Amino acid sequence: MDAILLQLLNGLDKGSAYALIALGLTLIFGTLGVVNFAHGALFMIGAFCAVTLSKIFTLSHKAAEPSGTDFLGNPKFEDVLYIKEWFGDAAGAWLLDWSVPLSILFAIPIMLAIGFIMERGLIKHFYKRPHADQILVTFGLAIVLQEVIKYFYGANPIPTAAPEAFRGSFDFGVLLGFDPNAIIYPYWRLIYFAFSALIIGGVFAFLQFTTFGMVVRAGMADRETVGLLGINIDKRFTIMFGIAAAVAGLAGVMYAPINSPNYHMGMDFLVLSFVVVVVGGMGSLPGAVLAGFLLGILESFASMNEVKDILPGIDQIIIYVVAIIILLTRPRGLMGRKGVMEE
Amino acid sequence: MAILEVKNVGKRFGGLQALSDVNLSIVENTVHAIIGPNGAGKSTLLNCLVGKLIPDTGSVMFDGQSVLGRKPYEINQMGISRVFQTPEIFGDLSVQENMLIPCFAKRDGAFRMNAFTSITTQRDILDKAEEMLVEMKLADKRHMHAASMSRGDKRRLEIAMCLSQNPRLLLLDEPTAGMARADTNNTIDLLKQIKDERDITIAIIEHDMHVVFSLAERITVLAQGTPLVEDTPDKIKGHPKVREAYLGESQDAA
Amino acid sequence: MSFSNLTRRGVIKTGAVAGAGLALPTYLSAAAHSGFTNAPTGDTVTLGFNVPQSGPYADEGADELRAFELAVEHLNGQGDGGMLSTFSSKALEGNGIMGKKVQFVTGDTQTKSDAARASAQSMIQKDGAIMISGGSSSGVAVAVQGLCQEAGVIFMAGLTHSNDTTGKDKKANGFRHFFNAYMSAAALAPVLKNLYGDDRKVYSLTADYTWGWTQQESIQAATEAMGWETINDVRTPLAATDFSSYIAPVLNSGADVLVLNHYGGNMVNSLTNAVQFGLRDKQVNGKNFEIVVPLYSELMARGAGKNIAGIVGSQNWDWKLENEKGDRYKGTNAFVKSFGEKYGFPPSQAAQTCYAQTLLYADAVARAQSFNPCAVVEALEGYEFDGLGNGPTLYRAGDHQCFKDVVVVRGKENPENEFDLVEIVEVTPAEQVTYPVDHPMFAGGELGDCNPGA
Amino acid sequence: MLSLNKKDFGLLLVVAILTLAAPIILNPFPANSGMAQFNAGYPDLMQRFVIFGIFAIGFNILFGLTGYLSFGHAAFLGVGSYSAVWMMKLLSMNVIPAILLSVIVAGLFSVVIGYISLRRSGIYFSILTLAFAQMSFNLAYSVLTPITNGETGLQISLNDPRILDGANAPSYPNLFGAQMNSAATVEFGSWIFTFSVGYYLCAVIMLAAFYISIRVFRSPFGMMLRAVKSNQQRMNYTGLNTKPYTLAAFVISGMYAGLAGGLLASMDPLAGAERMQWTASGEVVLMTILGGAGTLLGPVLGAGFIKYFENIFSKINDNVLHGWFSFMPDGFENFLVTVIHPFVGKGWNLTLGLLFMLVVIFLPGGLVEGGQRFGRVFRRKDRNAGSVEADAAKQRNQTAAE
Repeated sequence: MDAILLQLLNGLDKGSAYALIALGLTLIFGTLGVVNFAHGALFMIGAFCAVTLSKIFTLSHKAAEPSGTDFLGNPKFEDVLYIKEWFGDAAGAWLLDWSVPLSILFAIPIMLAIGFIMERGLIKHFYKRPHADQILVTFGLAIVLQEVIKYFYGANPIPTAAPEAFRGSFDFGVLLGFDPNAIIYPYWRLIYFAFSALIIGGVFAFLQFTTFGMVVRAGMADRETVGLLGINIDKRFTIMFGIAAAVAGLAGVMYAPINSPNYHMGMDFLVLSFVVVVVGGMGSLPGAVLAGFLLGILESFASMNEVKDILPGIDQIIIYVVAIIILLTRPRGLMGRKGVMEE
Repeated sequence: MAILEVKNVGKRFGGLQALSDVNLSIVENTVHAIIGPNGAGKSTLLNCLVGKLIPDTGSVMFDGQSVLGRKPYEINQMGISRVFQTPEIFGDLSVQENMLIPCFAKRDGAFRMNAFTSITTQRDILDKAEEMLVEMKLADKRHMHAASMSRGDKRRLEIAMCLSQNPRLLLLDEPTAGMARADTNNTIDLLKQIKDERDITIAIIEHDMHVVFSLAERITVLAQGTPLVEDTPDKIKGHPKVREAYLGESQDAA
Repeated sequence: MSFSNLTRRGVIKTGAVAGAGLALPTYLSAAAHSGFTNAPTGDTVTLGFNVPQSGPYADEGADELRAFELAVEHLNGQGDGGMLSTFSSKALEGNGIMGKKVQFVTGDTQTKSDAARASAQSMIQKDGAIMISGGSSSGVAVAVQGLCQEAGVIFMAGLTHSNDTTGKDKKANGFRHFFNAYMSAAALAPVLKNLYGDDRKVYSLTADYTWGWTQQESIQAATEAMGWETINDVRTPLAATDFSSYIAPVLNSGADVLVLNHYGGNMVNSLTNAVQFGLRDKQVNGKNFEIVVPLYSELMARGAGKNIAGIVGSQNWDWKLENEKGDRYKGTNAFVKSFGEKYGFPPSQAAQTCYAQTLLYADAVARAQSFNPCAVVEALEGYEFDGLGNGPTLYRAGDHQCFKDVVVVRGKENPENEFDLVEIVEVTPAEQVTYPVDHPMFAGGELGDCNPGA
Repeated sequence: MLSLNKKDFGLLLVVAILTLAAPIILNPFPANSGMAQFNAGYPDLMQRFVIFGIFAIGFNILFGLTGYLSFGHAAFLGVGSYSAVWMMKLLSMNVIPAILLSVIVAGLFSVVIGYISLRRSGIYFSILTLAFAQMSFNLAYSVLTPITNGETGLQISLNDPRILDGANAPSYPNLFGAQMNSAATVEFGSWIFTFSVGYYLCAVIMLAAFYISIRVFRSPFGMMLRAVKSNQQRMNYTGLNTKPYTLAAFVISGMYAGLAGGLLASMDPLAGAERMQWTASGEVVLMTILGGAGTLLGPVLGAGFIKYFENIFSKINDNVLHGWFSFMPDGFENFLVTVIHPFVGKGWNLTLGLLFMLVVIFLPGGLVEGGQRFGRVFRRKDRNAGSVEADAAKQRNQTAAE
């Protein structure tokens, strides 16, 4: 029982990451009709925003340290952090510790800007091109983006820790009357879950309750009609692309402490997020969220020993098996609209 | 003799009874129009005839064989061709290729793995297609990209494609919808010519009364999913029930 | 215009030639008459360094490449000579190999066996490389080793840790300096017993592919031999990035040690996840919960950051070895010095193994006075040497595996910089990690005969 | 000739000449010159050119004609390779049974996967194929290791049974005794050309595959496939059953992939699971689109383009760069090396990505369209004599404009 609860919790957490990544992807697809293979790269860039900020915080200059020598026997120098010099030891240390949450503020303008530039500079020329061309050009862009990151940051994962206050894990089991340690879950992952819920809720509220959102939703349903009404839908679409990029970026920022970011993490998530979006139904926001959670939970259950004993290797393929079953029983995914991307 | 016999057909979509108790019989070598106000069930009925929908009740017999449960392509192979409201042609292919495809379908059936025969060796098909292109005055456009033709030409091409298969029953779904007057008249003339020159039965769903009364030999009026009355055009024109249900408003509107 | 060898090496003859038994592929070479593939003709000799340059191991590949370049420099008599001065054999004189200047070509394995073989093929067929070295995974090593065997060139494996490389997939033309999973386990077991006692319950997560399995098998055998109990072993998909669903049940399983048979990105992520779950802060069965990562790599430790603090694992070599464990490991400081002065930071174990392999190859050629692969094989088989940083080492004839001391390390609590993340706990002597050639974990393959190619 | 019209026969002839003369054409630089770095005329790479050419030609029959974008064709390539290696392990080192089996097994797999996946269209179809391929990859890498040898890949070994081979049979893949890796080297001044058995076997098979693809393109069947892409509704109401057409196209392209996989294994007896990964499937998509989907020649060009980058650009390291520019003043040399450095060697992916983008942005019809534009500059007058290739490229643009 506790094992099941634990995996359910874990699945919700995994699912929230999937849902968050898929949300941006389906947003771009639903509004602009563009299949964005560079979405994973945006997620990766988000994570590297967190890395960059912590690098900025650790900028330092060398000060001679007479006491020791370095590995070559030369006089030793110590790194002195500017941040500690400027803000004092305590405040500097605090800033350093909190660099990941602070990166959110840092990442939003960057991701919005990247989104705007991408849309205006590239994507907008591809609205009327076949999906295959969109896939190819955004895939090329994804490669370029990740290679640029690799050039500056290397291929190795870069550890990016969560604030000290959020390390360790919370014992749910005790709350529910189980033995201690039966159901524990890391604080940061709980925060990720809450953060995802917040962002997903925010995006929904934005689309549901603002005029802007209404126009965009109308544009999603029927772009031409909205255009005929004399509404400048293009401008709104640019903003939507920026928002989607920001959502992907924030998902990346918050993900950085969970797994050390590396330059190809975007590709790792790309296939998965596409499966999530398609299982949810192309262009459907609730579908993407639902599918994200569904796949997250099923993946968690599939990794249980009890399940693997019966079906060896099931955790390797569960996502794909579920995708196949859903697509065969529900032609357009869980909540897809008819006629979208069926040609 | 009736070529198409529709008996007691009913179709329900959720809470909406789209068709109920439809009886219709189309006599061979006539032009039969089905008219009715919006939402009368015309398109639903048409879709039941070509296999896109399967009626909940009743039967549809074509030339003594039931069409129910058959796929659209099987029904086409039985001899029913359909012309769509907006012309459905192969936009990416040339006009000539558009003509060749139905000819192949007629000769080779629903599927044939003839992957190693060159089209250029298929003289019978090429001749047949050429003949149709000439007949339908599309010969000079033969190398044109079909999608880049005018709407009238697309319609003409679509009808030509259907006719090349020598169907016994041609179903037309509002063939002049959205057309300019001149194009509409051209289409009427074309259909008249077809009717005169061929042994063919034509069933036409139409909104435009001008088209209906220019062509039809018999008219069925559909209202709220059920046939109101069936008669010759002259009788329909004067029929009080029809006027009440349909024509009065429509003619005013027109 | 000259047509050379056209009839000699033509198609018709091949069938008859092949009757000799082993494959006798006829690779192009300017001097086929010398009797082996890519025999160097001019005043240069070309070596092929095939390392991952794209993909997750690109940084490790870059470090290997640095070491190769350094080795080539030293062979050609440039720089400070590095380990040449400490190497027990004095056959190398700093004038290239047998007087031929050493050149090299590089390629990208992408850590995919296909791409690695394509890259190695181009080195052999196009650039005339006579030896291939490098690589950062066992899949690639085994694939390229097989290719070199067929092509008739020597393969000096880079970083490959699976038992299979010198076990069931061993090849006469292939040599491995790096240690393997069995040796890791044998070296770790006594140290773990000292550190954590002889009554422990192990839960292991194992990367679900060949290397992971051999690693797990080795560790399980070694720890059970000293009294530990393995209560569960869970296979994790290679593609997994988030290990939370595998880590979550660990604490409640009754285990008090978690063994992570992962490497590379898998290792970084699973360890990060395990520490996130707070496993290291927990007490189980009245003991501190411990995590063990059998195969350590400096680069991966860097990726895991602070999470490696206190985690025990094994290494083939560490740059602090000579300073901390003394003269036995001479060569280490010489290498660190020339590497550090050239690149500004200390070398990784991958760099050291690649450097050593290049020197060992060159030395074998010099001793054999021939580039013929069979002569090189003969020179390396059963060769005992010292002064390359690992202490006295034997290249065993039976399986072409090096036997030397294994370093057991632990993540530092407060590392000074990103190159000094681990401390040396102990060095397990070679005798303790030596196994018979026919050990069941290595059974199944045959070394075969050396293949000189053309 | 060969039941082809003049234009197609001409194309086939040109391709045949280029393919057969490839060992010379691809080695334009003397072996000892600095530019020799760009020579691609060595057996392994040439084999890859034509083998991936076959893969892409087959993929184009599905994607270029029917528009069904499969993201799982690498699975058939992998299955083909595994079958071929198993055949060589169990039966004989002769490549004929290996290649035959790889085509058959890939065909069977594609029947099953195609039958299921073709129940959906558009991106739903793509994801279904992707799911099957990823499942194959994941399983081949892990639980199916007894069959696939997992991480290390399936290789031949000395103690394989090989029941058809006698004691003296060659222990390397061969065609009735002619080993795939045997080669003749011809020196012509400082140029060195290598003619290998393996390459010529692949080249001949590629020409056959290319010829078949022309026939398919020009057949009623090929026209039906293009009709499927254009308008399925009209197909159905014209009495044509689209399912068997698309399934046939899927299976044909799957068999082409299997053939390519079998050839890969025959040239180099190893079958690794990575061959089935989604990136490998993506690669053939890129090849096809990059070259020009729906054109005859495009996929082959695309395959060559990508493989050239992968194998040639990745090998250019700083040493090589310094070698090129050594005649320049030191400062300038270093500057040039610094500028070029990020784009070659370990940065070859970056260059490839940039080129993808440039081609897609400026040449929507792929390299074939680029070639035509180039050609048009030289013969303005001849504008109407558009080849089939031009038509396909044009059609793509027009569809795009709608």
